Amino acid sequence: MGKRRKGARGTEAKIRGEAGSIYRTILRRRKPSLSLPIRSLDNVRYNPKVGYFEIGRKRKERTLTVNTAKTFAQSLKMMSLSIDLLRGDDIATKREAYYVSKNWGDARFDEQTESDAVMDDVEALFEVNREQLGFIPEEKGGEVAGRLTVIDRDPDTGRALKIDCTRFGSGAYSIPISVEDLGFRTNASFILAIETAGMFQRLVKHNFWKKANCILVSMGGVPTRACRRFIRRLADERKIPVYAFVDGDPYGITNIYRTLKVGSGNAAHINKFFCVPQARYLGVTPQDIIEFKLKDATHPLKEVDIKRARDALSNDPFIMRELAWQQAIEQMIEMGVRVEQQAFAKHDLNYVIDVYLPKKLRNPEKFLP
Amino acid sequence: MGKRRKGARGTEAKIRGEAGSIYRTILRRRKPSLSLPIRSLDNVRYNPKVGYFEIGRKRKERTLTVNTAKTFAQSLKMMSLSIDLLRGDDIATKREAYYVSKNWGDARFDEQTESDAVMDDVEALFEVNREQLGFIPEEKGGEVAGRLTVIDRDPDTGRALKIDCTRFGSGAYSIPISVEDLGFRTNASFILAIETAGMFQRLVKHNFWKKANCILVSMGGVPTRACRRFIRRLADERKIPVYAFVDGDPYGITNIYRTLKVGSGNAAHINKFFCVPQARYLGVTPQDIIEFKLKDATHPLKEVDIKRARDALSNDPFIMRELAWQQAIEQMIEMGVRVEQQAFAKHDLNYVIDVYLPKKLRNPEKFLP
Amino acid sequence: MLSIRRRVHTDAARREAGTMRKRKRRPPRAKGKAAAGGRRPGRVRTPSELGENGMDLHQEEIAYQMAVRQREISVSEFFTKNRHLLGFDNPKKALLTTVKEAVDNSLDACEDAKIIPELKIDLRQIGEDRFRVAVEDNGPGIVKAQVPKVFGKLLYGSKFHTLKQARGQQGIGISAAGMYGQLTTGQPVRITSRIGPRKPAHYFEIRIDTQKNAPEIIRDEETAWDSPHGTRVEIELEGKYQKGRQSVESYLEQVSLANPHVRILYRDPEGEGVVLPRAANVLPREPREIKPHPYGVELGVLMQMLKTTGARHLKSFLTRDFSRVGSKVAREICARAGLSETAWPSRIAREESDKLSRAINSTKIMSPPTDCLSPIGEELILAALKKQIKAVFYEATSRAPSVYRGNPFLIEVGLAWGGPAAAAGDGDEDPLASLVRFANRVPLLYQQSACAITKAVIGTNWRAYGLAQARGALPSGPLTVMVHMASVWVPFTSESKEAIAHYPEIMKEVRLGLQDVGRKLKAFLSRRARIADAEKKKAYIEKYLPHIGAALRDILALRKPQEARVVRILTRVLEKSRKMD
Amino acid sequence: MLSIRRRVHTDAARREAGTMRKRKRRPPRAKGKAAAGGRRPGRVRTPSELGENGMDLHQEEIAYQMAVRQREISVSEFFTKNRHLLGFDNPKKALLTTVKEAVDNSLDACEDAKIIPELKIDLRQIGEDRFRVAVEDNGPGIVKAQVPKVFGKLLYGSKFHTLKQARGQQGIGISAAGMYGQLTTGQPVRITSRIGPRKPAHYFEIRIDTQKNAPEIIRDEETAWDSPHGTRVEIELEGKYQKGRQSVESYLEQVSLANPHVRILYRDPEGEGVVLPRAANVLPREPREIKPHPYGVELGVLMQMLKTTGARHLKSFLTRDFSRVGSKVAREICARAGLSETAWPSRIAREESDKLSRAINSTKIMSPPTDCLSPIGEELILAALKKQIKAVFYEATSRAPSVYRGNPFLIEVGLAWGGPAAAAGDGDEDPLASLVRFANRVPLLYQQSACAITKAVIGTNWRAYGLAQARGALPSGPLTVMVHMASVWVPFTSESKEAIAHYPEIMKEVRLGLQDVGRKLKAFLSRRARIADAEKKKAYIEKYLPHIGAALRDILALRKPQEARVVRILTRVLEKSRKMD
Repeated sequence: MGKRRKGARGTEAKIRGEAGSIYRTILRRRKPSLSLPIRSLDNVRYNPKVGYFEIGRKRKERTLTVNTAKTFAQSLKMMSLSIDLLRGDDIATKREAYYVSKNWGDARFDEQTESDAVMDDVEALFEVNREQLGFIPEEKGGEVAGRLTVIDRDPDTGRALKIDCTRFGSGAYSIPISVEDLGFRTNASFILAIETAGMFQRLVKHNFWKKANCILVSMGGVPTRACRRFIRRLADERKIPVYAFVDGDPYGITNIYRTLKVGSGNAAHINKFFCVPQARYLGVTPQDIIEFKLKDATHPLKEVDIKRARDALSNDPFIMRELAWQQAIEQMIEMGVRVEQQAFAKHDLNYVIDVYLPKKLRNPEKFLP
Repeated sequence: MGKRRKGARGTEAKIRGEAGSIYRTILRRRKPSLSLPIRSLDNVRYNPKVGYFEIGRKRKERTLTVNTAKTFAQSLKMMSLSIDLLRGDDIATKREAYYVSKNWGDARFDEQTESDAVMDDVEALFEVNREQLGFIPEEKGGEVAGRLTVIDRDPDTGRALKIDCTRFGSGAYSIPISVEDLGFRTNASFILAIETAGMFQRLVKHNFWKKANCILVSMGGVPTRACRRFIRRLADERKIPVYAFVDGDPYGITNIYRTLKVGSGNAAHINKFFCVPQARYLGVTPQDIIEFKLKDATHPLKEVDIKRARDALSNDPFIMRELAWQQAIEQMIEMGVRVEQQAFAKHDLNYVIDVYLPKKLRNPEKFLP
Repeated sequence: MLSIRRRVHTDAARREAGTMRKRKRRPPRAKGKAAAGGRRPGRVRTPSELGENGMDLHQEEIAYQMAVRQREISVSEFFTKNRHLLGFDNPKKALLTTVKEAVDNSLDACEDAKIIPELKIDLRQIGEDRFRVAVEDNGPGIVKAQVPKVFGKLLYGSKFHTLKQARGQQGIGISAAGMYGQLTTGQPVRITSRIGPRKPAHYFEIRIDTQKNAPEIIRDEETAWDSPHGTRVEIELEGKYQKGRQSVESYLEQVSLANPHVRILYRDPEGEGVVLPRAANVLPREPREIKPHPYGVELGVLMQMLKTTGARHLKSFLTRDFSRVGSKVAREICARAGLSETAWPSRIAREESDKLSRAINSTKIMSPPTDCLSPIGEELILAALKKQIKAVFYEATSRAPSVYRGNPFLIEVGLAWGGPAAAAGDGDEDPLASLVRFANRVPLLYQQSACAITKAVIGTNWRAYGLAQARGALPSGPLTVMVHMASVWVPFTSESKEAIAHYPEIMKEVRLGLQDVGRKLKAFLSRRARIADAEKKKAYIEKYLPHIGAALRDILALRKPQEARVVRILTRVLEKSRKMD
Repeated sequence: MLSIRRRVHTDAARREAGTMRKRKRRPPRAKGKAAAGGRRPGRVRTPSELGENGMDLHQEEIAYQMAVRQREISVSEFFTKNRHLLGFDNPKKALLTTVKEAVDNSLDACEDAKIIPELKIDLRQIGEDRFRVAVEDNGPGIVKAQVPKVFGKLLYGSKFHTLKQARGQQGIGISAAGMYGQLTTGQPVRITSRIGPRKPAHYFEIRIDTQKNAPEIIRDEETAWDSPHGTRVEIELEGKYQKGRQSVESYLEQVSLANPHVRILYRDPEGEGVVLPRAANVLPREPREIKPHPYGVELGVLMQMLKTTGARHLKSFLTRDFSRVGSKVAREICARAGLSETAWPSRIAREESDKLSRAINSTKIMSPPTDCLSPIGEELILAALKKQIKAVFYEATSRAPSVYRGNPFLIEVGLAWGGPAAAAGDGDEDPLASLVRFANRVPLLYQQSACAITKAVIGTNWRAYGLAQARGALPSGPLTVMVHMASVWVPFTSESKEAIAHYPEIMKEVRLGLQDVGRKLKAFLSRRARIADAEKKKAYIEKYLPHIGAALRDILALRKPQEARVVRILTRVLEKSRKMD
């Protein structure tokens, strides 16, 4: 195996520190305990300064008792597994970690949901992301095309590999599960994060990135952790803006875009890694429906859409901070319709390339926050 | 735009032929009609000679009447849209085609399900696949890494682009939605089609393709049309075997593997394009549970698993032809457990690379058909 | 009351028993005390201890002691304790039942006397839970000597022993209402009755002696009354006034629906007056009495008839004592039974009634005569429905009479569809149809779900007639279904007459009636749908054919006149074809 | 039968009416014919045509004609037509009801005579739909002179006028069963009875004359019988034999559950014999008669009592004719009513009964005496439950007596939990609890959903006691709940005695009883859970602590002894802590 992952030693030390403290507590004949931040929505707040959801100060103590003995043992075993991964520069998916536990005898997990929960606990305990512990999610996600060269390394030799994303034709670069060690080279003007694979394919097919000098990223719905982390690292390192192009409906705004920008509520302990605070919302906005005459290509808001929109207005800490968003969402509720990225096909299949995007990109300062 | 797609002229001629026949029927003052193959399971049979599900001979006549006027008009408009796409060398996703119809006045579609059904009808009518008509699915799917160079062309210049899949590091090549025009260069010994992204990532991380001299394809569950077509074209053109590595459960066998190999029942009219008859089943087999001591990393079959298995035994035309599969499925039902690809992690995270795959690959002739 | 009667009667019984055997006073109670004091309670003798061991004398005494306590129970006492059987479960229901019984009586009396009825119903609240109900009719009045028994004796009436359609059947209703009033308020029933303008009106106050089930006349005097003839009955009772579906007003509206010849004046407890006018100025056909029909006469009843008949021969017994048995049928019955036509009925009662019964049931006999029934009639049902319900489609059917257990009966069904609810649009959330049930023109307000009519309505496949219907429910939509059962004997599931028992024959007739009107409703709805279809067809042609033309033009690069020709020809071809497909 | 009676009585009535006024024979029928022939049916006179216009003479005649037809209806006739009220709705139910009525009678008789009952029930099928039911007891027998009335007259009995707990109440049951048999098979009821070994046994065959509601003796003779005393009744009837939940056998099992002192020998129609042994060799406490309790005595009843009392003063009336009214309470009532203690009862009946009634209901009066009730008792309920149901937990409670409408009553609840169903595991698909209902020791088999007991069981929050329960349903799990209501008067919802009416007082007592056993069940289940917890704790410690040691060793690279020390210390620390957390 190649050279050790960056920061692996630091994580290892944290784990050893925690274990040592538990060991000393036991020797003092007291019950050891783990202090975990509470990962629920009421322990989350939106920090506009950093631009993402942060976890609050509430913590729960998991003290070792008869009832918690199993979970406590499992947490320690999970920490031990992480150390093994870090030392061996290996990775394990969540599912694999679950299977590794099958060798733990009575402390084995019966369901993956249990091992996932313990993994989340360990992640929160050390305030690192799962990938830093050597664990990777099951899901991949995100394709890239355009003015970008990704720099990876050969796992055997450790030699740098330059991956030129302008040279994939109709195909694309598939973002790996763990992106921590990737490097980037680009002179693109912006990153366009696109909701649907279909729209991505249209823009790729027509080499839109060439005309617009940009990087196209297909999110395929709510972006995965890897995809968010990829955009974040790219945008941070190369200092380029990120524009989101998603459906103009409550799901597109409050799930896809909001997760991209500020992270998700129930993973607040790791949002600082997995969000893109510099993202801005290109479209489709309710106002676009009027300006681009899309009225007859809209769909009425369903019960669930309206509920989602109202929830966001009254509960989402991000939306509640941003007046512009409140106005846009209220406008949508008032119009009673939602609009999709593909709706421009109504005018002409390439209207989106020929008219919509160029017109919008002339005034990025008007994008919603 | 570059040069026209292969076969575009042929498809265009087919459409014009059909429209001309309708036109002449009308001039004879008779009701025109479309003759469509019936796309349902009871009009499907497994043809062991070609190795995939074929559509039967049952057809329905869609004669123009007052009641069918709307659908009839929509079918013709869809054919007209296809001609436009072919002439303009453009593509449209199913969703985009739906939105294009918003310009058709009263003949517009109210739901995408309606436009999808009409699209399926047109596809079946001309016995071509949707991609040949210029329509592409919404979903992407399938990543590739390993000993393969894909040859695509620059959409603007038409110049060939060589994409070397050995050089993606931890990332991968993402298969485009339409693969009809790709070319391949490889001297790999086989293609390994993998069910989960997690397993794919492990094999990529450890450069398994280098040791085994193969091409790795991640299917991410039931393979999409593009993924199946990609594997098929690659295997056909380069004459290399395809091995499937999926979970050893009724879903992995009767849904993922069976769809890869012989296609799906309700899309029988296009299976000849979208299946990989040369695929063989590497594992995980019920017998592997015994041979690789996975018993304590299995899960009991659920009600729905058993039902799926029994259904396959008594209804699936493919399984009903293959004695070996019947025995394997019956063994699974008898053992009462299912096993996943990740189960090998129980022994060691890299047991699958170090032990399982090398051992299995020594005897490909023993793979299940 | 109870303890007194008990005491009195125990004394009487003791005297009676004394003639049989002497013994101590109240031995059971004394014994009970001893048992409670000393030994384990009740542990007296096990069976094994009994027998030939000298306790025999005592043994016999027990039977005698027990005999003393046996006595007759009057039917009024029985129903006082079981008032819920008569519809006096609670104050709400009691008020409505009282009105209902008085109204039934008045209508029966008027129709018997061939007078077109006019009723005045007056409800006054005279205390927190106390009401005075007054019902007055223009009927024939009641002969002075009969008044006390009619109102002061349970199981006294004219309808029970006749096979003839009537509202009242068993002579319980109005007396029971009076008894309930007396029980809850202590007040007697007050009756004013006059049998003709030349006779004086009589005023009575009557109580019921529940021990004897006999009237007790408190007051009996002539009085001035401005009606030339009729009866007014006033009952004071503990009650509760209720509005809505089971209110007195809604009850009277339903009475008016099933009795289009009745005019009703109603004053509610708040003093509001309501007039329900007539929809018809004719009396219903007078129902006639009939003899029992041989089918359904049970073996025990047949034996009783054979024993007490005046006929001397079997054949004449059959022809004279049954309806629909003529000479030919009687001969056939005798032959099938293997009995002589001249056999003595009383001998057959003893020895061969079983054979006779089987022969009767295997012989084909005409249905009973129908003039014992008085249907409302399709015409009047339609008139009444139109008067009371706003709808766009009305239909009614009056079925031919049928028989259950030897009792002739007849089913009528009315239906109204549409109206405000229908106009509101084809909402998926249509309310359930409303069902109005009648038995011998009397509305049934309670226990809808227990009723044979309801079961038949639910069991009918209304979807076949173009309506929505959930499994096990009434159909839904802007629909009112009215079902009337007329019979010489309506089989209620309880004496409070709220639901009809589930006889298969009745269910079948209701179902056939519903199917009858259902088919007509379907025809109506289909006609509506056809008209809508024709309009839709025209619209379809206008809407979609141009697109076919345009598509062909695009694909085949046609010229404008060619495209226009395609559309023109197609329009003509499709308009010619009659149907949608 | 009906036409004959009608004819006979019409003749008699005519004679009677003749003394009032002469007139034509059968005028109504003649008129009916004319109407059918000529004019529109029934269109005789509208109200406006009537009045002072010379038709008055005719008018009066109508009332007389109608009077002629009025006559008394016998209670047997009434119930013949309304047999469903008595539980003879259909052949299946009729068979069970017949057994039930005979068993009730036998048990009441034995207990009255302080004999521990032994019953033989014999069912024989003698035709396709025909059965012969024989029920024999070792009771005191019936005095010869009483036999015909007991079995051949409805509303004849010893229990109706007493306030005392008994199975039978109204003297209808066994006679009705005989009447049903006679009606469907023509066969008389056959009775054999002997009152002591020194007396001969008597054999009777009795029919009921339904017109008169009186017995008709067909046969009456001495006979040889090997029982020293007892009664055997045999009824032949149309019936249908059924297995399962509502079978005769299941009924008898439930009888045995609520009557642990009874031994039952049963022979089913297939000739199989079943013996249900005793669980106790003692008779239940003998219930005593009581006077009515002042609460719930309605105004009308109070007036009747005041009128017929033997007492000369109000105060003595109160103390003598009611239970639980002593001098002090009587004085308080008089004071509240503002009436003199020496007022004459009969005067008060006329003028001030209303005041008195209000005073009674606002005075605090002790609950009625309880020795009129005979509970099964907690001990015997437990014994019976253990005898019949395999379970792991049994509990029973016998509530203190309470009152509804002046009638004392008492609720007993038994509960059995566990057994085979529980052993099968904590399946989510536990069946519903089975509920066994009793009224005065008589099982209630039908109309479970209509019964107050069921409503109370459903309304109890069983989740609070550790059981699963869906909304509006019985709890689920391996549970049997038995509820017994003992009362001097059980308020059934119908005369067939299948469900208890929803009196709030009764519901409340049932609920309290259920809560009582429920709490004990909860304690039991909690104890079980605690024991399971302690075991779990020990297992947890053994299972999981070694893994903590191993993980710490791996992370911190501890040596074996260090690891062992960690586990040792942790084991001690956790074992010390009493609870799971």
